[in-house]
Amino acid sequence: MISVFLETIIQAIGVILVSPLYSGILDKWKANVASRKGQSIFQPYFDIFKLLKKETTVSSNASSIFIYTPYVVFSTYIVISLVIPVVYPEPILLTPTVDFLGGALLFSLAGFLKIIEAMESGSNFVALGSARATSFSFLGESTLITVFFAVALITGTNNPYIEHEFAQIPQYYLALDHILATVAFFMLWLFETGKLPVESSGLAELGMIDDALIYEYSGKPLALLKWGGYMKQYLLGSVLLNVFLLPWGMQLGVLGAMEDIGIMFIKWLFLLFIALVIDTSLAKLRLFKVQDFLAVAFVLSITSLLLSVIQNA
Amino acid sequence: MSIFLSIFKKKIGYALSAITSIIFVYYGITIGNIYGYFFIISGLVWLFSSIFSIFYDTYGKWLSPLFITSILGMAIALTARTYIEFLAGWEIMTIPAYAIIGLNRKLDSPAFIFMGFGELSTILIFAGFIYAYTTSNSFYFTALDTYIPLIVITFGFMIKMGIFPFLVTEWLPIAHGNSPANASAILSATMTLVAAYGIVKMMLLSPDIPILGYILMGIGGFSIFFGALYAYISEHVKGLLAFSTIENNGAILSAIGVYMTYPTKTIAEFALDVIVTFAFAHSIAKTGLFMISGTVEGEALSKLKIIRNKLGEIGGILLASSMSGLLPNIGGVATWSLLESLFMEAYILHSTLSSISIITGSVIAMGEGFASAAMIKFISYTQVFKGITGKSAKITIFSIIGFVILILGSLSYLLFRNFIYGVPSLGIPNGFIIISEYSSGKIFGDISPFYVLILIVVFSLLTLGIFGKPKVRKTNTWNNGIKPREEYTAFAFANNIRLMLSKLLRTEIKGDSLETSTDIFWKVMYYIAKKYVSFSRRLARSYMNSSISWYIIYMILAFILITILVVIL
Amino acid sequence: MDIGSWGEIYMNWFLKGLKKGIKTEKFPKTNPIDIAPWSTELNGSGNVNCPTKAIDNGSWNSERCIYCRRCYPLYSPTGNIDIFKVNKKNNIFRRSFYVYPIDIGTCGGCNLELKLISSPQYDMTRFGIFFTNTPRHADALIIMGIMTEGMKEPLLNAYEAMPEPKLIIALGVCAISGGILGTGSQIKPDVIIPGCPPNPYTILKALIEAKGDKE
Amino acid sequence: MRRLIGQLGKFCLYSDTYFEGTCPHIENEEIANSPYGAFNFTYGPSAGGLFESVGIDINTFGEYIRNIKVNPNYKKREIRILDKSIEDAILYIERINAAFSASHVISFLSAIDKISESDIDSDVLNLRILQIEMERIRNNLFVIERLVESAGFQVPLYQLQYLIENVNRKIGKLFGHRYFFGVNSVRKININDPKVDFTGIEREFKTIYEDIIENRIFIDRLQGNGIIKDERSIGPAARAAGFYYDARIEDEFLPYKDFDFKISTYNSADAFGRLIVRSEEIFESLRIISQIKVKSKEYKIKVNDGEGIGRVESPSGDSAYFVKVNNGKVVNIDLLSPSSINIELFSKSMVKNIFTDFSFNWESFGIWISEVGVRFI
Repeated sequence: MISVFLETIIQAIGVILVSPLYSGILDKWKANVASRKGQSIFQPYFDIFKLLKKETTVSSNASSIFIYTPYVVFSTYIVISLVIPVVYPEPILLTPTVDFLGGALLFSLAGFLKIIEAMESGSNFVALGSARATSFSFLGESTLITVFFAVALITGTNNPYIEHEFAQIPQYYLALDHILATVAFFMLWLFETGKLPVESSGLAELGMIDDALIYEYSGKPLALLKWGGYMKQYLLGSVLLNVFLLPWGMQLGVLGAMEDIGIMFIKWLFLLFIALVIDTSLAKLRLFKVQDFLAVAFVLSITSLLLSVIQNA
Repeated sequence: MSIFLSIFKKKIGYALSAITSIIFVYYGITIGNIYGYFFIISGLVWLFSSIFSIFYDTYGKWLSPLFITSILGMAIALTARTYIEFLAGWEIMTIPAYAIIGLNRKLDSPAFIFMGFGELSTILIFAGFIYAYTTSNSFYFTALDTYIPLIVITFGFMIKMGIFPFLVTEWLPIAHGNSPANASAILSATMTLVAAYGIVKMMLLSPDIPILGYILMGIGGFSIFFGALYAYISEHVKGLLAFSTIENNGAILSAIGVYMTYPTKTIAEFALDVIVTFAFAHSIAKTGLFMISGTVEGEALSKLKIIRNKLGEIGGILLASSMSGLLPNIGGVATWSLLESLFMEAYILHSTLSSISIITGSVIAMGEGFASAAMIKFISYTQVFKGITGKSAKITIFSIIGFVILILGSLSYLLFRNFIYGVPSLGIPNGFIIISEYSSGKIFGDISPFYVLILIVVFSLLTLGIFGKPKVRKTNTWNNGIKPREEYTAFAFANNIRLMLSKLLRTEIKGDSLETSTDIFWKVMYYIAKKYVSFSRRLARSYMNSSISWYIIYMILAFILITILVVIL
Repeated sequence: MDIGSWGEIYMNWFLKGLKKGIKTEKFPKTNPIDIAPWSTELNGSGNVNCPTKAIDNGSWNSERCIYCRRCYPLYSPTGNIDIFKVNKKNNIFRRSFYVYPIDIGTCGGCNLELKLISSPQYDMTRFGIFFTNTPRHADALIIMGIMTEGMKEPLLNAYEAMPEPKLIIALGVCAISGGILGTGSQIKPDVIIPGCPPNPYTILKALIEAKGDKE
Repeated sequence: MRRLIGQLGKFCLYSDTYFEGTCPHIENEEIANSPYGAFNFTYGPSAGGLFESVGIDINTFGEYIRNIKVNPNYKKREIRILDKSIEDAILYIERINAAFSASHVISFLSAIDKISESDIDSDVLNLRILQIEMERIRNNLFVIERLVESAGFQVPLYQLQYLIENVNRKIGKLFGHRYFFGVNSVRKININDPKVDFTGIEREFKTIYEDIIENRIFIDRLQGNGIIKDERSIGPAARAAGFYYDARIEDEFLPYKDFDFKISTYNSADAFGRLIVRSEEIFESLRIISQIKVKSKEYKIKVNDGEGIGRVESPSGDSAYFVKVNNGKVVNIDLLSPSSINIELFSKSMVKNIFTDFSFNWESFGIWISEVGVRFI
């Protein structure tokens, strides 16, 4: 009981504290490839700490919903961090709160809240970005759901931890349906975390999608939203790694849990490297091409679903 | 008798109907079987909408008696023991509805469209009952040994629910769009509910018929997709909600489909609970949303006059999030359980048949995406995004419903009586988890709405405790240094989809307007038939640089083919 | 846009980037490399007729000088870039400093020079300095150009929209004194960076000091 | 072949002459009514995506641009230049737009030269050409950098910034100032360090250029974006549409004919075409520069009274000055800036595109608000 408690703490804290680091590393690498020395890999932390010290200016249109929803969004990501194998490979406390599909719905919840709260600022630029985010959600959310079911249909359970074990079996890992699902999920990850070729955070307002949702925020709420964003990237990325891409090598026990943070770090360097190559090699797609990009991911995931039932029929 | 009273004094009439509704709810609780749930749901809806009407009704003396008569009719239909009682109630429910829509006439068509389809459905239902009578020689609802009546009646009810292929985009939105908000609420929330109730009742009395199940499943799936899509691009404050009703009815229908296919006893039972959960989620949240549409001034989303306040926003957000199928609201539980049941079926069949439920599930997943989008649009442009702050009793009522929806999420355990579970070792005691299993003991997935709610609350408070409140200063919205001349319109908010899905929606940009075709569905079907031969080649060529509609058409096609395949075999 | 051809075409920017290597200079540890003389400190003696009164009885006032070279050869550039003044610094921003530039009537020169501090040679990001596109995220407001009628309201709005604590930086003589063209900004700056336009080296060093780095 | 350039004060300026009176306006179908759902999206004046302060009003259904209005007057500056001596006037002209400073000063000076008795030999004129061409290189690089930045195209973005900074340093080394401030006067052209070589630039830019136009996603953002084929257009916009318009071959005052270079044109008339033309021009300008011997030289201008017009090909098209001098002082001055014409072309070409195309099209014209929002008093 005590050990499971500790493992829970390690996983939750691990997610919250480590997640910004990976964005920092990716930015640093990107800067280096762009022949710059680049910022510190701890820059995300510096930004967050500074923002926590700053005042919050709020548009006169907004109410306290605008100010406090970021806290809810942040905590939603904490909940998710308890239910999917993002650090520790065995179920931990409260893991049964939701299954994989439930997790997907929680991601949608966070996204929904982010958009609604941002809309309260009454800014046209926010509306512009929200409109884009919502227009793509029908492909984004559905792909997330179908991808999660892709593994569920093979393992016969929607329990992410069992799926994680299952993925380690070679003949399953190399099966076509699993590969398709993996590709689909990777494309989705690029979209959900605002990476090229879908999005890149520049200064041009008319190109914003996710950046628009934090456009009106400042101070603590902004810090929480940014941090939440890092957690989202970490959570989705870790699922991608542990259930699809590199399910191996996770350790058990309290000490194991500690090691797992390190093991995850190594896995992440691998994922970040792929992201680096893509982010430094591609340009941003035209807005309406983004849906084609997502549609490909969606069709891939459905194909994987169909394959998984038909080939094992 | 409240009817007659209401003719003279409408407020009293509404008050009485509210009281009777409470009694009806109590009655439903005492029954305690699946039908009981339907009583509770409709009772609650009537209760809320009656109370709302007290503050809302400004439509002269006729609205309230008609409103109450319609409720009476539904009550009769729901409690009917014989076909005749049912039909009587059905008509008593329907006829005042024509009148209401007629009274509030902006165009002549809505009332007649509504009547026309109403009658068509009645005829089908009537025919079904006649056949049932000839086989069982009893006017009472009794077990049947043929499924013909079920099929006929199902389609009869489906018309009432506005389900594809009965002109997915035509009558329900227009009809409801042009009736007063309180009437729209009972029409949209309970009248369609009665229809669902009818199907369920006949289904339980009839022998299994998997083929019909698969067909309903698919039809439901596409109703969800197109209902949600058209809801998103709809500009009519009530029309949007009506479309979303189609979407929800589609969900209920595909749950019914899952039950009819009867993959395993466990899944079937689970599906039955899904139906009820969805009915709850839809009817009550939809009532609240229609009330919101009753609090705003005007009908075109882009040109509304709005009074907003914090309470209203919170209530609205809760309602909207439930309608978008998000936890911890009951809507989330409903969506979760529907998808689980579909994919459990896919897993258990593990054959080409599975592809039906897989495609349906995927289409539903997309539909849910549109549903969120539609709801974000609706709530943004009726409460959150603009408007002047102020107080209003009407706002208070729907925000209460919002909280009801939230609570219902954590009460949804009661709806899944046979699927309650717990993992004490991981900190969740027995009774706090809803599981989905495909045969007893074989757990597929699980969810704990109560824990989701509590955890989010607790962690939010923790976060607040750790990071503390922000130091706030009010300023103008930052709009590049000046005041924007105009606000971002609701029309523009959904315009990406009009442009992205231009093939599917037939978007035409004219000099002084941008139009989308409303009865696209037939066009699309025709389009598919024409294009199918050269389809695969086209798909390959237009893989990355063509419009999205190809992928949707692809899924529709795949689905239809498989359905036909199954029906033939 | 067929996926097949992505590989060979798109890897190469990544590889090019690696091949190019890191071009960032050691500044401010090392001295500036070939810097345009007429954006640095002037030194000399004697009275000249200076169109902006930057040279008044023998002393050179950086806050007015537009480097017109009328005073040459009596006065000539020394190559010293430290001509900025930091009246107020805030070390909350030591590791994270987001600046929002606002143009209230420039000739475009200050805009260009400011942008160039993000170029690989200078790379402001290694000091945690970034540009942002909304005052809500900004720690400093960089004001450039002479005060024009149309930009008064936007300037005040931007100032209002910024959360405390915040710094106001005047970039270029126009914003400081109005230079030769007009009058300076209506908001009192905490940091002034003279020059017409200021050299990227000067700008970068001034920002580093403004955010409270210990040199 | 005569072409209309634009309104210069009270004159309508043509490639080879000018008449008193107003030019025919560039027709741009006005959409007055705002149908249901459409609204005016206000962008600017102060935005991260806009390099200078400019107000942009987009009438839209959402994403789809029905009509667009550019308001350059937020940062409108009043230049107190009248009744100043030529020597002082130059200080103001330099600061109308730093990016095109050389073009402005030199077109102003050539107007002065036309009404003066001056002994200006070809070396001086060549040095003026040198300035304009360096300016062209720097500015075209900058335009391309902005395009690449809009596409979030990290590596080439910073490699271009690196290149721009290098060019700036070379200019600064040669003339003592990175934007040619205080370089030109009525007596001499100030040279700081005559031996600066521009070899290297060409090789470095070539590798970047060849690879960005290989990138399918990137060129997809530019092709078909902002198509404008209008014989009223000028500069790269005109040449990208296949028009052979260039003040360097039309205006005889600067001896471009002594140099071997070609006017680069393209026929797609879209943002991509403008990218190609500007890139090719960089190579041509480098060729011109390589043919120039830098040697500082004094010269003498005796300013007479009278009026004259000077015109040069600035990086974004014709830039012309009308100057009236009375006993050594500027009594009347008018400016025809390339950006004022490009803004009209831009507004026309932006219609029927979507929001995310905006920055690509806007940057491809190389518009500078500072040279439009000026009033001489």
